[in-house]
Amino acid sequence: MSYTIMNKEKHILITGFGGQGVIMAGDILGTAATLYDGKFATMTQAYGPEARGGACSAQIIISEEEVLFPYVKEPHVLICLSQEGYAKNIGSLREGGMLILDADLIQARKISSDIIAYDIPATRFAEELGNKMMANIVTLGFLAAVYNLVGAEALRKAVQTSVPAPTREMNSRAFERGSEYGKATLKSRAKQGRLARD
Amino acid sequence: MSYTIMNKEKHILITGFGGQGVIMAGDILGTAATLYDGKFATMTQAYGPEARGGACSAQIIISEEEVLFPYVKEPHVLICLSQEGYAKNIGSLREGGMLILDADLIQARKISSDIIAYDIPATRFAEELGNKMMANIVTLGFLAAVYNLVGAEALRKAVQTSVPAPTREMNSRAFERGSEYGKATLKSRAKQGRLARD
Amino acid sequence: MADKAVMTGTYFMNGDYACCEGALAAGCRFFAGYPITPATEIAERMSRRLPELGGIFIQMEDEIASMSAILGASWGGVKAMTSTSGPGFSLMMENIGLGICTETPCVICNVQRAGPSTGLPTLVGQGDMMQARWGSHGHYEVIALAPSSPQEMFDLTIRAFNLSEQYRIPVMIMADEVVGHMNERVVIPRREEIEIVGRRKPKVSPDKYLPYHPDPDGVAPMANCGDGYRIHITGLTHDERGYPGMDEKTQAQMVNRLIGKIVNNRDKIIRTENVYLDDADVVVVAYGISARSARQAVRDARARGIRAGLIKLETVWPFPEALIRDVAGRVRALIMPEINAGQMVLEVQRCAGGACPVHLVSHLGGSIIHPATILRAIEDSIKGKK
Amino acid sequence: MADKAVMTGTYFMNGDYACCEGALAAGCRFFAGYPITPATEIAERMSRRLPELGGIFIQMEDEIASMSAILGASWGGVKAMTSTSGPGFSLMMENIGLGICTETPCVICNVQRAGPSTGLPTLVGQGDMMQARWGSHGHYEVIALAPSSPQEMFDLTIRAFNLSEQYRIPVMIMADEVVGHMNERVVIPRREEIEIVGRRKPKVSPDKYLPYHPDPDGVAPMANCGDGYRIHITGLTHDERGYPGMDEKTQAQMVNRLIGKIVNNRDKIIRTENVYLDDADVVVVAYGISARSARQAVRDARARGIRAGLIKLETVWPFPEALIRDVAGRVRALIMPEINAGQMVLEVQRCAGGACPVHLVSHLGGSIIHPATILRAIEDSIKGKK
Amino acid sequence: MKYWRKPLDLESIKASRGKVIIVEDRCKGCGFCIAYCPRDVLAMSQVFNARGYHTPAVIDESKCVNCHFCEALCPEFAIFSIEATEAAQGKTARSRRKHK
Amino acid sequence: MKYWRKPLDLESIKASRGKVIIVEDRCKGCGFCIAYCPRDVLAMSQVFNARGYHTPAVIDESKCVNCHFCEALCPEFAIFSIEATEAAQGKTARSRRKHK
Amino acid sequence: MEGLIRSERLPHIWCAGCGIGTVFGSVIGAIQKSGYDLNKTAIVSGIGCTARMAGYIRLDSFHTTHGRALPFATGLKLANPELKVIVVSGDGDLLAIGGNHFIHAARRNIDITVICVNNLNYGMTGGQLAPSTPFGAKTTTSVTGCPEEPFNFCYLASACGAIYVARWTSLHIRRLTNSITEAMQKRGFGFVEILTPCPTSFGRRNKIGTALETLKFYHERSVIRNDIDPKEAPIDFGNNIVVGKFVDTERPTFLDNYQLSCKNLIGDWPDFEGTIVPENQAG
Amino acid sequence: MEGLIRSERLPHIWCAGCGIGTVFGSVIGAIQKSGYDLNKTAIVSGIGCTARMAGYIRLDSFHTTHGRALPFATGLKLANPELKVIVVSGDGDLLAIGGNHFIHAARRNIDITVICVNNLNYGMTGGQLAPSTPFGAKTTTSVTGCPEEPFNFCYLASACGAIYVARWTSLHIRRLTNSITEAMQKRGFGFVEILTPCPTSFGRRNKIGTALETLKFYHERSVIRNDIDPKEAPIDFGNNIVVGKFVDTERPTFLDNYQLSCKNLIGDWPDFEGTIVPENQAG
Ligand SMILES: Cc1ncc(C[n+]2csc(CCOP(=O)(O)OP(=O)(O)O)c2C)c(N)n1
Ligand SMILES: Cc1ncc(C[n+]2csc(CCOP(=O)(O)OP(=O)(O)O)c2C)c(N)n1
Ligand code: SF4
Ligand code: SF4
Ligand code: SF4
Ligand code: SF4
Ligand code: SF4
Ligand code: SF4
Ligand SMILES: [Mg+2]
Ligand SMILES: [Mg+2]
Repeated sequence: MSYTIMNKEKHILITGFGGQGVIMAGDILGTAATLYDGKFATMTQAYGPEARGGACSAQIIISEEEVLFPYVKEPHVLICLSQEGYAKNIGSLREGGMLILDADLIQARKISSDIIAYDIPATRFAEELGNKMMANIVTLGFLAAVYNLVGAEALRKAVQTSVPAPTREMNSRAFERGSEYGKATLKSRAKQGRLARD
Repeated sequence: MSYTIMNKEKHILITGFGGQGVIMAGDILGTAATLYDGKFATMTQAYGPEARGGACSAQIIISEEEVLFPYVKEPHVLICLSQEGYAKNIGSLREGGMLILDADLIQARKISSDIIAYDIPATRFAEELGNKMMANIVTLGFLAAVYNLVGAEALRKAVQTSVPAPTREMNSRAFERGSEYGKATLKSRAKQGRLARD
Repeated sequence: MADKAVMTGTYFMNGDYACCEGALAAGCRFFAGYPITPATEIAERMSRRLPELGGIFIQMEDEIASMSAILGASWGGVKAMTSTSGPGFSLMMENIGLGICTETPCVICNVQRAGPSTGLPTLVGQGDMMQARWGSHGHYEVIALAPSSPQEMFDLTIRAFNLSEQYRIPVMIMADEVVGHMNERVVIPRREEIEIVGRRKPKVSPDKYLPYHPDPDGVAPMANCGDGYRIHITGLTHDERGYPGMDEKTQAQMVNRLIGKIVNNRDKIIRTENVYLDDADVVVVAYGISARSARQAVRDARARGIRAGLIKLETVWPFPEALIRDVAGRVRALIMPEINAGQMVLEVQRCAGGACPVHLVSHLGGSIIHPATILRAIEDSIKGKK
Repeated sequence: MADKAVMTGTYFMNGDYACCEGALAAGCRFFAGYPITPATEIAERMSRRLPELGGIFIQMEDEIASMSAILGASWGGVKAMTSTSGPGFSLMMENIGLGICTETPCVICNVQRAGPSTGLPTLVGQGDMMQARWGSHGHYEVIALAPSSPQEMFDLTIRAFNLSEQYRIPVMIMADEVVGHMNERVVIPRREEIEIVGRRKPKVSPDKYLPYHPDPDGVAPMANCGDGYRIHITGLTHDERGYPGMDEKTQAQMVNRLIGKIVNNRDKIIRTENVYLDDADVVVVAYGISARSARQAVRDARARGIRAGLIKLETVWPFPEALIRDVAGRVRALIMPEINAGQMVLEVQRCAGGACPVHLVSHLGGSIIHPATILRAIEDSIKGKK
Repeated sequence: MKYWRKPLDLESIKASRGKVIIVEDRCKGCGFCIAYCPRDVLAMSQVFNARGYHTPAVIDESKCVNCHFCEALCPEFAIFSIEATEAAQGKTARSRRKHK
Repeated sequence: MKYWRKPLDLESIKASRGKVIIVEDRCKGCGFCIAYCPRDVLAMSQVFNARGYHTPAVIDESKCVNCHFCEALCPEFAIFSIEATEAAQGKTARSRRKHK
Repeated sequence: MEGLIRSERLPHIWCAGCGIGTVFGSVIGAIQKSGYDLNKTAIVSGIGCTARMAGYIRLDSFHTTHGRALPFATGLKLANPELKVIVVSGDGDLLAIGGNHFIHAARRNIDITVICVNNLNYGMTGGQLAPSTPFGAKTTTSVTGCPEEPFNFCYLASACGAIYVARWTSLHIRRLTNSITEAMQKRGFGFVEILTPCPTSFGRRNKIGTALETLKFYHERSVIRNDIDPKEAPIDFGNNIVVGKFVDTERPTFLDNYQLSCKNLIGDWPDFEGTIVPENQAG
Repeated sequence: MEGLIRSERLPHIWCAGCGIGTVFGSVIGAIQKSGYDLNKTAIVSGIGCTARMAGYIRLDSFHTTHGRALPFATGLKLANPELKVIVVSGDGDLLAIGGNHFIHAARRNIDITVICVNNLNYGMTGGQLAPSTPFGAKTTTSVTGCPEEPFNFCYLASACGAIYVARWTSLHIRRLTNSITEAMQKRGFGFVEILTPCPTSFGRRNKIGTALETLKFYHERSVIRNDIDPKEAPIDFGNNIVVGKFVDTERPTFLDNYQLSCKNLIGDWPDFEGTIVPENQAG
């Protein structure tokens, strides 16, 4: 299709299984952009009949202008929390796009060199912090560190207002853990140049 | 309405209460015409929400040709078994038409002289013969005697095939009772000329 | 009677009863229904007739259950029918959709009364014509027929069963109170004279069978439950195996086929009676009980020297688009009488595409349209009054 | 929040939730419903929000009961709503008819998924558009609105309540899965900025009150149950007193008024957004989620030098006949994208009356139409390819 | 035969004197009042009313104890009993329409 | 804690020796098999399968009495037990996919 | 009484000898006796001969769709709890097409008084079998005898949680009026069933005969058994027609509990402190 | 067992720890055990997580509309009485939207085996309250606790005339399989209810917790009480979860009686010869 994405739009696709908080991550991103960063955003979701464990995805578009067509076909950023989501969507990532994946859950193929690929053991970190379900927040923290999509502060706020009150503290730790790992990764990347996984 | 009834059609309207066998009378007339007299006939019914005792009517059209519009608006023959049916329909009877009513049930107004009016105590006769519900059959017997609409034999046959087997005998008597009364009426009319009731 | 199923002979019979006899002659051996005026007589007669033929009559707890039950019975391998009127028809809509989606042959006779809601339960209406087309959610095609006499109640019920087996679809008979309750001559032919379409059974073995793999005409052979094919049937979007496929591709394939099997066979499904079309200046398009008044009006118009014609729709859905388009280009006006505020006339207008004016003769329910009213519309349209 | 009913502020909220907030801001204090994807979130949020406002939430045993319950609640004097998707919408049809016939204000939000039957429960469709118009038996008119964003879910829900009170009719919000599940900016204004239409109460004493005697605009003032007016309300054909009248005259009066109060107030009910119509060569007519793709396509076309325009239907029923007729006479083509096999496009065709070609851009369900597909149709129509 | 006519609610019958009023045009001749009157006050007449039903007639009003049972049982609101006063005692039941 | 692990259908357990087969990719890590094995044959492993679930591992197959209870309870058809033959005894459970 | 009747609508549609008229009188009597504000008393019905009662009573009255009186009434009552809501329904209306609403409204204990005229068939449509039709009885859809066992409505009501359950025939006119009054005066789902003759649609197809004969038959076979488990009180025409007040109890209504839940006062579930049987028998 | 599974469709959609998978295994086991011709055995379901079972079993199987499994199955069975028909249904499917069909099918004694997975909520739509949700339990439509009392399904089934009624938890796996087999082997309306964990939609909102914790809880509180009146066997989580086989009886099926009626052999109604109580108490 010869159709081009509006100039000022950033397209993000987060994929995983139902229950991993994929939709929530999308929601938080959109909230951060809309409420705390003065941008326009849409978030649409795709899921199947399964309540848990089925493939699902959140598609987020962040823009300086009103977003009309809300689907993400060729994301700028692809975040994968499942093998299936990875396999199905890696081909759609646009040239020069960014891939973030949980390497404990995904065996990646050789990744083309014009892609910026990051890997973060988000689920493991989350499990260590007390709840596997916070892998999404870890990932957002990581994203905030490695990609300037919405301000880190906006994201932090959005996390705090989106998660249930009693879990704010825990989620905040998860976010920072991801963020730190992101910063560390950036540093080591700066030394090594781009990563091409095998 | 400037519409005229098809030349070869005879329109009959039977009115009464639900439960008096009005529809059945219409059915028998139509059966006689269709099956035993080689004519075309339609019978439509009108009734209200009441299972019993509500106004109801049977509209029969008998013709040499296919009948298209099945409603009877201006009958050639009006048979009334209830006051309400009489009051509502007497005005529609066409000039020169025939009125048959059960005078035990109906108080008739002055009847215009261009109408042939008959009165038969059908319900009383039927009651005497064992069942008030046979007033319809008595009336049909009467009709057969006073008006050459369908052959009396065809009507007799239709009565026999239409009533429940165990009641055939009884209904046959009712029919003949009506028929005799009709013949007798005709005879006395022949003497007296037309009847104008007061 | 020698043949208990086909009551060969001539009768003075009402339309509801004639519908039953048509169904039985067509091979219907299962009826599930719920009483409702003016369709009750169908259920009542079926309750007496089916036991004589070894068939099943069951009065269900409501119309939803009735509709579900005939779908089940059809998969059980038996030709099945239900009957109802407006309120019950509304309740059946969800499961009519299931029948369409799972391609289950069956017949629904809707004896229309005047609505909306409870309306005039004992009086005539033709207000459910668009509901027949659009009453269930989602997009699909339907087949609906409209009888205008007890004889047609007999004939079209047979045709309904045949079409339903031929195209694997619930077929609707859009009758009305007058046709249902009117007594008239009904001739039931001999069994040999009646064309019956049987179920198209699979010709392959169970391991090769794909329940929704169509023959060239778009219709798939159907294995009954108990035939050993171990089918899976679902109202979810499904592929040729009958398995759910939760994606737009499977959806497109399924819906395209459901629509295509009707649209592509339109010419075989649509039947109209065309009277005096050759030289007509004005054509009345009519269906059901209103077609009788229309025919009378056309005769009367001809008698008055007006070149009127008639298209009587026997099949109301799919709609005879091409015919109407063609005729619209040749006449001065099209006229449609309906006992509603204008339903099928919208289709006539659409298909006419502005080629000629289209006039509605409307009655809102309670009685049928007088031929004189239609005649007046014919006259007016010629005078260009309207 | 100071004002618990009107949650003034800016949110990143999905359409289902925005619909709830619209309802509450409009004064809805009763919700009866039954869960179904993708409308479940409406019921869920209502179950949390209504108790905060002293309102009632009840999950009924099915959609039929839900629809009946909101009718009862409305007569109880409370603004009431239900929500559902296709299968439940089908089940509601009989009692939507009762609501129309008894002129009961209430709101039904149908978040459309792809059908027919169970179809694709979690994926988008626009296949119930004609069902909204024709899904119940008998003839009547409806009001239906189609939101294309969470913000419109909020705004149009308020409008739906207002129209339902204004015209005493169940109003349908024809949303869809994408609009319902999509998160986007939603701005909830201050209470004073929201226009609310209240119930028109009788001004006469009970002995003079005729429940169905209309004001000049065709709508009758409505006494609630318990107000002392001792009303009788029935789905039977009824006269101005509300009493059954089993004859064609009462039927004509009632149905004419039911239809007339909508048709005669059409101009007040219908809202469309008309973009670039002045100089347009080709106009896209679109509604709901498809209108977003349409708007994008029109922008893209303009960018390529094509004089494209857009009619975005906010009100889908009654249909803007006059506007379409007018525009059809001025353009080279009309184009309609729909996530169905062509429903509203039939109305566009009918109203265009042959004045220009009308092209359908169809998707059968499961995802929304890409702007590029519409753009191509625009280009083709200008090239006269189609 | 007498047995089943024993009224079901005998206990509530007060021993006063009653006067019976029959609204003939409402009556559908079901005979409930006649059969269940504890005092055999009523009997079926031979007249038809306007709707073709035979209606009950008071055969011995002096026996009426104004128990209202006929009234409560009548499905048509066509029969009432009232306390008989000296004055009312003489009059015949109201509301009877003449038929031949 | 031990108490509630008592299997509900102890009576049907035959005292034979079993071999446990786990179809890892089907497993969703509910832990039923582990908790309700009457012989503590199984324990939760730390590996994730392709769908992100931890799966059970056989910790002491010699204790397995081939009672099939794990098999009957598994909602995923992911675990089976078979009669252990001399030959089979030595092998490890089949169907385990390698993950890092 | 006449003041509560829309007498401009008389004669009513019910047949000669139909028991509905008698029950209607009883309902009106009970409403008067109950002492509720008549402007706050509402009648809701579905469709059927019985359902037509709503059209003859001078109260706020709603004649809805077949089977749906209860959910409509539920909405009405919950929207305006000040109202006293009475549902009048035929056996088919209430328990054939409407059966699901019946069991759920009873379970929820919606504060509604339900009066069911059980005439053993569908009167309005001319006498088809109903879920009350006795095994073997003849109807227009069971000409050789009904092949289904009927429900015992009172048992069903009580199994679903009705707080007041009684059965009478239309001959038990004063007891019936008392029962309806009692049911109205309680808070919660009350159910009163009345066996009535339907001479037109049912009686004439069965040996039970005319209305008068039917009443006689009911009279002969009725036995009053108050307070027995309605399970033990089937309508056994071959033996006894057990009538009486079977259930008269209390429990919170839906609205009571809803209001608790609004205030977050429902309490915890599950209650881990509950008593369990000493010896664990599960095994 | 694997032969009866459409393994090309695995993995199934059920969540980790969901009890439906366990029950599915049990159903398959029972079908095998029952010895019926597999080509003449059919499964019918409505819509819901439980209803998806129909899609995984290699038999003639029908996944119909929400709530309508029973009427569909009724048509199927009556059209071809050779078939053994099993209905698998969730608590909402069977007894919320489908409640009316349930009570009527039981009353008619349609020869169908009904298996109800009771997971105390609507699993498929994400955990709303159901007619089985315990009073006070939290669901997405009762966040502060369910204000409705649940049905006792077994009591309802038995009150409506089911000839076989049993309840187990998904932990009673062998007893459950036996019960399903027994129910299948009987003629008439058999009902087996299974309490299962729904960790995703129900468990995580309530203290009952994960699937494993739920099973533990069920295990602790289950008591087996065969043959007691199911009225006395509510699921009382605060005390005992009574399980067992409650009803096992016989009566003619709808089809038996229908066939009698076809031959006009139903007999007369009413039976004027019946015994009436010596002393007429009606008065
Ligand atoms: C949806 C629907 N189905 C069927 C009908 C037809 N109908 C009207 S009343 C009735 C049954 C009446 O029986 P019952 O409820 O027992 O009341 P009765 O007339 O015996 O008092 C039926 C089937 C209808 N109005 N609506
Ligand atoms: C007519 C209709 N209404 C609602 C739905 C949505 N729906 C699908 S499954 C379901 C409930 C499932 O609950 P249950 O029957 O208990 O099955 P479970 O998923 O818990 O096994 C609902 C409400 C539907 N598919 N159709
Ligand atoms: S009031 Fe009526 S029932 Fe009582 S004694 Fe007088 S006439 Fe008889
Ligand atoms: S009870 Fe009423 S209707 Fe019956 S006979 Fe007596 S007065 Fe007439
Ligand atoms: S078969 Fe399974 S449950 Fe039984 S002992 Fe072996 S591992 Fe444990
Ligand atoms: S029971 Fe099955 S799914 Fe659960 S942990 Fe064991 S093998 Fe895995
Ligand atoms: S049909 Fe039966 S229930 Fe209806 S009014 Fe007549 S007697 Fe009464
Ligand atoms: S949502 Fe509940 S019932 Fe459905 S599959 Fe998941 S655990 Fe099972
Ligand atoms: Mg009844
Ligand atoms: Mg459930």
